[in-house]
Amino acid sequence: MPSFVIDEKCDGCKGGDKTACMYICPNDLMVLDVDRMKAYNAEPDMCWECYNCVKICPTQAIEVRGYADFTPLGASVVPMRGSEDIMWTVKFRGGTIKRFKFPIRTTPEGEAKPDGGFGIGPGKLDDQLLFTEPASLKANQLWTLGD
Amino acid sequence: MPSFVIDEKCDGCKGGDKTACMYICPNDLMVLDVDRMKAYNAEPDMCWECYNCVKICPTQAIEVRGYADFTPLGASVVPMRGSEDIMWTVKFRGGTIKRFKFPIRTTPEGEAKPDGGFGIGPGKLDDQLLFTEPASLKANQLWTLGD
Amino acid sequence: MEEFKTVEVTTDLLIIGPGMAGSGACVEGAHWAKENGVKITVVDKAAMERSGAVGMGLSAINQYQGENSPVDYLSYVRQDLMGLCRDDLVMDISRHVNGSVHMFEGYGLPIWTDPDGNYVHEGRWQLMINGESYKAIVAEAGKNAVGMDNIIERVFVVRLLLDKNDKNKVAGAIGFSVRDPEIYVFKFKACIVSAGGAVHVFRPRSTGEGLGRAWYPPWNAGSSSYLTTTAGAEMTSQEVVFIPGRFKDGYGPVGAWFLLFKAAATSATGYNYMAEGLAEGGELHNWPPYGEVKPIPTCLRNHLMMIEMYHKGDGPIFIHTDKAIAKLAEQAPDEKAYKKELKKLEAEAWEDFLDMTISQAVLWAAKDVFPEEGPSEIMPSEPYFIGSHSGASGAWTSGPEDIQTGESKSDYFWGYNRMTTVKGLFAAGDGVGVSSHKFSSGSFTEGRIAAKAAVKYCVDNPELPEVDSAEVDKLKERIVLPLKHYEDHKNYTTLGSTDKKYDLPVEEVNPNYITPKMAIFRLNKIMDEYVAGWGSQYNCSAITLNIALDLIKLLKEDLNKLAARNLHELMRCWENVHRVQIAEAHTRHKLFREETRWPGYYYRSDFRKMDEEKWGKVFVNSVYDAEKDEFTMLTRPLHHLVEIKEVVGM
Amino acid sequence: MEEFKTVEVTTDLLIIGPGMAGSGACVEGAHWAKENGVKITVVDKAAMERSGAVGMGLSAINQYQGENSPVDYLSYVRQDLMGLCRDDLVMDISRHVNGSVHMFEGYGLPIWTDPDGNYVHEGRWQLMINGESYKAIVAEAGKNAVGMDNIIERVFVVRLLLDKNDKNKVAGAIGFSVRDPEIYVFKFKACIVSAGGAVHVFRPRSTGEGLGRAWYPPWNAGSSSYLTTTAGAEMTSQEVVFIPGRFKDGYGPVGAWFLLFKAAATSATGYNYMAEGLAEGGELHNWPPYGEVKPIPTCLRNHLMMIEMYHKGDGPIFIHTDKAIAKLAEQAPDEKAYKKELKKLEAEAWEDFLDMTISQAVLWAAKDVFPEEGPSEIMPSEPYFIGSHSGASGAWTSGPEDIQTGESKSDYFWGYNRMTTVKGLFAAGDGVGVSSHKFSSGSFTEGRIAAKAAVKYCVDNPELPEVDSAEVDKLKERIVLPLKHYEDHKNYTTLGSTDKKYDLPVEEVNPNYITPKMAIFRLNKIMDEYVAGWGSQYNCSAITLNIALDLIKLLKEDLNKLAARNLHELMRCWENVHRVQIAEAHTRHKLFREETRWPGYYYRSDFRKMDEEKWGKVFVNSVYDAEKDEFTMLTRPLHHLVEIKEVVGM
Ligand SMILES: Cc1cc2c(cc1C)N(S(=O)(=O)O)[C@@H]1C(=O)NC(=O)N=C1N2C[C@H](O)[C@H](O)[C@H](O)COP(=O)(O)OP(=O)(O)OC[C@H]1O[C@@H](n2cnc3c(N)ncnc32)[C@H](O)[C@@H]1O
Ligand SMILES: Cc1cc2c(cc1C)N(S(=O)(=O)O)[C@@H]1C(=O)NC(=O)N=C1N2C[C@H](O)[C@H](O)[C@H](O)COP(=O)(O)OP(=O)(O)OC[C@H]1O[C@@H](n2cnc3c(N)ncnc32)[C@H](O)[C@@H]1O
Ligand SMILES: Nc1ncnc2c1ncn2[C@@H]1O[C@H](COP(=O)(O)O)[C@@H](O)[C@H]1O
Ligand SMILES: Nc1ncnc2c1ncn2[C@@H]1O[C@H](COP(=O)(O)O)[C@@H](O)[C@H]1O
Ligand SMILES: Nc1ncnc2c1ncn2[C@@H]1O[C@H](COP(=O)(O)O)[C@@H](O)[C@H]1O
Ligand code: SF4
Ligand code: SF4
Ligand code: SF4
Ligand code: SF4
Ligand code: NA
Repeated sequence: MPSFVIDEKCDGCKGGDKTACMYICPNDLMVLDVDRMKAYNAEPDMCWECYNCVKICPTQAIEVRGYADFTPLGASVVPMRGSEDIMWTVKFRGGTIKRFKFPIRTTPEGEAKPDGGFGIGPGKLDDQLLFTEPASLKANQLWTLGD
Repeated sequence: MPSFVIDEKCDGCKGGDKTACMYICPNDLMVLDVDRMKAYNAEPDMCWECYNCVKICPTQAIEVRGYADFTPLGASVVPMRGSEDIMWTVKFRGGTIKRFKFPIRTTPEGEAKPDGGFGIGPGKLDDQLLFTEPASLKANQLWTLGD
Repeated sequence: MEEFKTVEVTTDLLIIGPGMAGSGACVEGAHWAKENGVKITVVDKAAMERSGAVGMGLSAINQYQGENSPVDYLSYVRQDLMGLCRDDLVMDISRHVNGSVHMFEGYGLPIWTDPDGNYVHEGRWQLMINGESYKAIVAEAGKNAVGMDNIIERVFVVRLLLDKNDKNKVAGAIGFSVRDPEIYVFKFKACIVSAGGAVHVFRPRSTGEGLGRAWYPPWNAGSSSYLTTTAGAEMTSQEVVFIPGRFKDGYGPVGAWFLLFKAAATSATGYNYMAEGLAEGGELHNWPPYGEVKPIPTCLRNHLMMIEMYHKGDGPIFIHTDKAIAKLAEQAPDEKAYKKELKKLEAEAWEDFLDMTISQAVLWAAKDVFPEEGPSEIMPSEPYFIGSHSGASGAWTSGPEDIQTGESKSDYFWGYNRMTTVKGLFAAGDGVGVSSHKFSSGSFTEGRIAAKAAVKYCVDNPELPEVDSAEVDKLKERIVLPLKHYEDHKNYTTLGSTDKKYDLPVEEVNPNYITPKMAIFRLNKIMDEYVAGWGSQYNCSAITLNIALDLIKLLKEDLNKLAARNLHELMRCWENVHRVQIAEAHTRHKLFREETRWPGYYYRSDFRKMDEEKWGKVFVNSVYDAEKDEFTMLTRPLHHLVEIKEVVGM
Repeated sequence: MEEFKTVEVTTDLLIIGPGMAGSGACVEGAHWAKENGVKITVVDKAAMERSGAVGMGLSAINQYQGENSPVDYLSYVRQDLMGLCRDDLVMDISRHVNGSVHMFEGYGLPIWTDPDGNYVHEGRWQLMINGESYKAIVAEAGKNAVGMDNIIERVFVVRLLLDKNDKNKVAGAIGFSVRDPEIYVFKFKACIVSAGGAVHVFRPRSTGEGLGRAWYPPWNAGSSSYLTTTAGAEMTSQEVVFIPGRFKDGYGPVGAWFLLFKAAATSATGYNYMAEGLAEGGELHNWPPYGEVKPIPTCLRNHLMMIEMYHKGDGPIFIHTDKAIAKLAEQAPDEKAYKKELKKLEAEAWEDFLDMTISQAVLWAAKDVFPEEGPSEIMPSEPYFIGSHSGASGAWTSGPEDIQTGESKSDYFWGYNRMTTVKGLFAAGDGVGVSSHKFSSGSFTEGRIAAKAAVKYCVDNPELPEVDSAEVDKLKERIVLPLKHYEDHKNYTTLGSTDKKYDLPVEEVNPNYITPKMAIFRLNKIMDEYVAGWGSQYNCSAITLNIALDLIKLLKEDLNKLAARNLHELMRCWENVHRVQIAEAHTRHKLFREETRWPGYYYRSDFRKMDEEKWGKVFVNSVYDAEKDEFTMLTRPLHHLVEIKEVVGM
């Protein structure tokens, strides 16, 4: 199912004013219990198992247990996301373990240039060219009706 | 939906060791919050809307609001159960009010005699006659194959 | 986890589940017990006053013979079940049932009478009652018979115990209190299992707060079937569920509307599918001989609805309450009488719901529905297990000695009426299979029959069997496992570790356990999707049933990881264990019977027709070996004790 | 209830929803804005880094033209939508999309390449990517373009505001923070609505904890449609939902399996329904011309599945992953290469899910499924609204000026590309109708197109419109009503009156209000049962649709009684208001179009066939009058800008 927080591992993001899991969850599910400085998933049945909270947690305190209303117990799928790759450990119910590693990006974090490296083209506000075109098209010109 | 308890009206059955609503609910849903001496329905989605808690509550503290996942808001069906009759007040969403009164029993509470007034018949442990038969059948004898 | 104390109860005869059948067992059993020095104890998971299916009340007594003969009743039941019922059991109840109904009247139940003092019939077999207090009144008679000292309430019976020296003999039962940390160990000579049928095995149509609103009450969780099955008793017809057509969403009953008010139902565009189905060349003639005469069997009434809804796409089905009322009122001689009659009919219509399905009245009020002004929708429900109504699942029991032929006797009679194939283990009501259409009054009657026979058994077998104490110790531990499992693991995740003001059933996420609520969802989804629930339009095949069995196997393993946060949830855990058992049995029965006999209850899409040749003369039975967790499937022959010349229906 | 503070934000161009389209709008808009002294502000209900449909990642870019011409792409889209798409919009995206994809690569997105350095195609139009961070990377470019100072996260936009002096011109937007008690009032010249599609309008197949697991993410609640509709913009094709066939329960995508791995799907007993459907005399020939050539339109692929499941009862549908993998690996020259290939294929198979539907990987692991060893089930999902994929719902917008014929121009062009019929109100991605199959890359591209046009609009219309402050005050009050309503009434019942340690979303029973969770269940049930959800096998008719409209009317009244216990639930309340609006529009569109054009998406059981004559050349559009709460239905003509000689499909 949904994500859950391992009590022992969560440090409430050290009391910063916004925790990583609350920051990232696209569905606003993670809540910090400020008395205990522990996070929890406050609405598990609206969890998409997108793993964003899992991937971002600095203490690896979040895991996912497949939706209990149709997923048998006992398996786990755990990511470890670095700056270039992600490594997945898939533990099957029956005990089999598989690992997979995939690249995630080819540029350093934060460095995506809006023009994608194609620079600014000759377009005008009145014409049909987008600002990186035609370079970004890797074509000489933009198609139009009749071409 | 399910039954709910009106805060102002519930007196926790005056602190008796078992409340009327807890006693009667066939699905064991009603719970007493002993700090506040107020009852509540702890598992509304397993409520059958059988109205037993509603009928038994000495302070008329319990009502039912039709299951919100498919019942439009605004109507109510409220019983008042006496020793012989029950009076129902049906309030429609649109405001119409209807009242219905039906008998509930013809004997005083507690006085149902197991033999139903038919006395003990001639049956033996070995035969097919039940203990009030044949009198309770209002027939002379019990049917058997070939009759 | 709190320490559990053990309460030992030694008795002669234990009545498990004092609903309608159990109350009948109390009334009848107490008499013979007293005469024969036998001690009776009663145990109920709830408060007997309002426990069981009749807890809300009922607006009709569905089985009353009146002047009809048991053969007439048999003609009706056999037809309704597409040929498959036990003639001995059906006629046995039929011959006694008038007496029970007359006793109800004596207890104080108001039965409608006409100006001449005759009972008002809903249909040929049904009587109209003011039934708000039906269960309370009948339970009162039962309580007065056995005495409150012998009645234990709020104890959930988990399992039966077998004789240490004879594994085919019952010796006890084990359960727990849902109020205090107490395990109950019952020791006895005989017991009657009358713990009702099962609901929430299949996915209900609602999803939110309304999950508890099924036609059948959420508190009957298949305990009759579980208790007898796991004791090794042979079970019958676990494939024959009941699917009532009901007023949509509220599950309001239709009996009074069809029989008393004579309402017609049509498809959305007005096709009178029942009349047309019966007419020459109509669909019902594809199901001979059962479909060809009135009353249309319950499953075939559903089948006709389903054709309109699923094949023709002409849903929803409307029941024309407005026209029915208008037609009845029209018969009034003048305007004043007409108005009076209209008022009376309106009150009767509302009482029908207020007496037994108040939710439907709430829904009418909430949608500003006035039955005299327009039609309502009806809908087939999800499948239920209720052997006492128009389903047939339950234990395979001995019948009465006198209602047998030479042939039937060796198959249907083994000494004690309503005893299962396990010695000392009796069943009644929803607990007994293939003796359907007993309803509330017949169930009460069957409880009486069983109780008399059980007392005789106690007299014949005076020695108290020995329960296996090692087995008891193992079960004690197993029973509280969900509480322990929760305590052991709850601190692993953040949510379970915090005391909450209210011990609310909020779903927790913990990889170490499954909550009872999630377990029931898991079961419901499997059954709905692969075992012919409404979500698959009641279709299944060998392929889907086998997938279901695979998934049920995984679920059963995971039931060992159920978690309970309190005694209430412990009950929910065990209810679900009970449900899963009947779910598996049901799936295996459906798989075994390679035909479609009850269209409208379920369709085998790989065997779309009734196969009279191969399956028309046999019951599908099963025996479960609890130690090996294995089912053995078998068939038992159908014997006709009388020849039916004409169906006497409605 | 806490006091709410008002935050006023004045800008020139507001981008509402920086998902794929919104990120494209940021990248493109920032350039033209800077050049023209226009200020851009961005608002997101979540954190832009992972917001929207691509938040989990994707494993493919589904629109890349490569060397193909826009006419080729049009041939594919027109066919897939059973004839009905806007040629101008489709070809407009198509001509720009390569550039966007190349920019993604520049941002750092790993696109698979073969040993020669060429992109690895999944199918003709699709590229394989390592897409775990797809959204994060694209969002980063967007953020870098507009600057974090101009991006407001965790503000849910509730509604647009119109110009006080011109009700056909947008002037602002209002929303609230889900973190602090703040109402946001935006004032601007133009906005781009790119707030995604809608899920949980229809009942999902799961019931418990898994409710959030739909193919489409639970956080996209129909805001695009709501915002444009309630501003008075003309909407198109709200009847054309998207129903993806997906791996059962986990909703794992099938694209890579069908196109890259070339897996076959069959019915339970092995019938290859796609091949047979295409073969001479097959079912697909009942849907000419669209069904007759490859690629089989998405709805017709569903339709063929549904025939097997619902009509033949030969479900479930299996996708033969094992055979597909074996066949590919077999091509290896030797044993060693075979093993290596097998390992590679296995990793690719898992990555497909791990990149975008991790739940399906979890489910495989939990059921010990190894795709190389056996088949898996696939299933049609519940209906979604996603104009960017294979559905077509969205706003009716102006197209580009240059891709028009003389005839089309008067109907499809009004000055600013992707501007709706309301001045200053632009849309993109899922927000725009009948320009389907743009997917992630096309949505980004469309965001760029819209942003450039919107900046031009700001330049051409330099005066800031005036919002109606009375209207703003009214809306401020209305927005927080659910919190107030809760506070006003919570003490009436016992549960709401107690402070709980955790402010958990436990369902309360209170007759004065409805929680957002119950509201969504109520909507889901209506839509499923009457508007052709999976529970009614995707069937509806005028009768059922009209019942739905009656029930939606009651629901809309009850939305005034929504209760929120905190800001998070306040968002849930408004999401549901958004969902109900699209639900009603959808129902009205279905009712209006009296034919079955997209079998497999939905069936009008009262009009079972496609009606080319009457409906083959028109879009169904609607305009909503928010003041009167009234819809006006209309049609708009289909213009073909080019003649398609051959469908260039896959
Ligand atoms: C639910 C329902 C049922 C009916 C109807 C409408 C509705 C909405 N209709 S209409 O369809 O036509 O509308 C009927 C009607 O009008 N007339 C009629 O005669 N019968 C109707 N039924 C059928 C009868 O109710 C039914 O035939 C009988 O009740 C069957 O009697 P019985 O077999 O005894 O079951 P029970 O439910 O009454 O009692 C069960 C008992 O077991 C207890 N129990 C269960 N599990 C236990 C456990 N593990 N441990 C301990 N105790 C444990 C229960 O608490 C209860 O005491
Ligand atoms: C869910 C999903 C989608 C896809 C796929 C698999 C899955 C599992 N597949 S496969 O099918 O083939 O498997 C794809 C694939 O592999 N390749 C591909 O190119 N596209 C796929 N899609 C489709 C694309 O994702 C889709 O076309 C685009 O994302 C559409 O872009 P856009 O129209 O911009 O929507 P968005 O969801 O990205 O962004 C919405 C934004 O709006 C915000 N928002 C929403 N409401 C708001 C409100 N009221 N106030 C403020 N903000 C508010 C959101 O936070 C977000 O920022
Ligand atoms: N995802 C959520 N689910 C349930 N409650 C939430 C959620 N997010 C925030 N809350 C609650 O909303 C209230 C205000 O939240 P905040 O202002 O974010 O601290 C607090 O009581 C939180 O517990
Ligand atoms: N249309 C019908 N035809 C014959 N019997 C019916 C019909 N509807 C209900 N009954 C019978 O009426 C009683 C109550 O029905 P129900 O309300 O469906 O449980 C049962 O005995 C049913 O078999
Ligand atoms: N069987 C198929 N035939 C043709 N195209 C398909 C097929 N399955 C998926 N696609 C396409 O592959 C892409 C991803 O599909 P999906 O995973 O279904 O969203 C989309 O462009 C689909 O239209
Ligand atoms: S991100 Fe991890 S450490 Fe931080 S609050 Fe969430 S669970 Fe705790
Ligand atoms: S898995 Fe995704 S949806 Fe679920 S709590 Fe984490 S971030 Fe939110
Ligand atoms: S019966 Fe009534 S007064 Fe007694 S505890 Fe329950 S709600 Fe309160
Ligand atoms: S209405 Fe019935 S089921 Fe619901 S709480 Fe009251 S007694 Fe229990
Ligand atoms: Na990938």
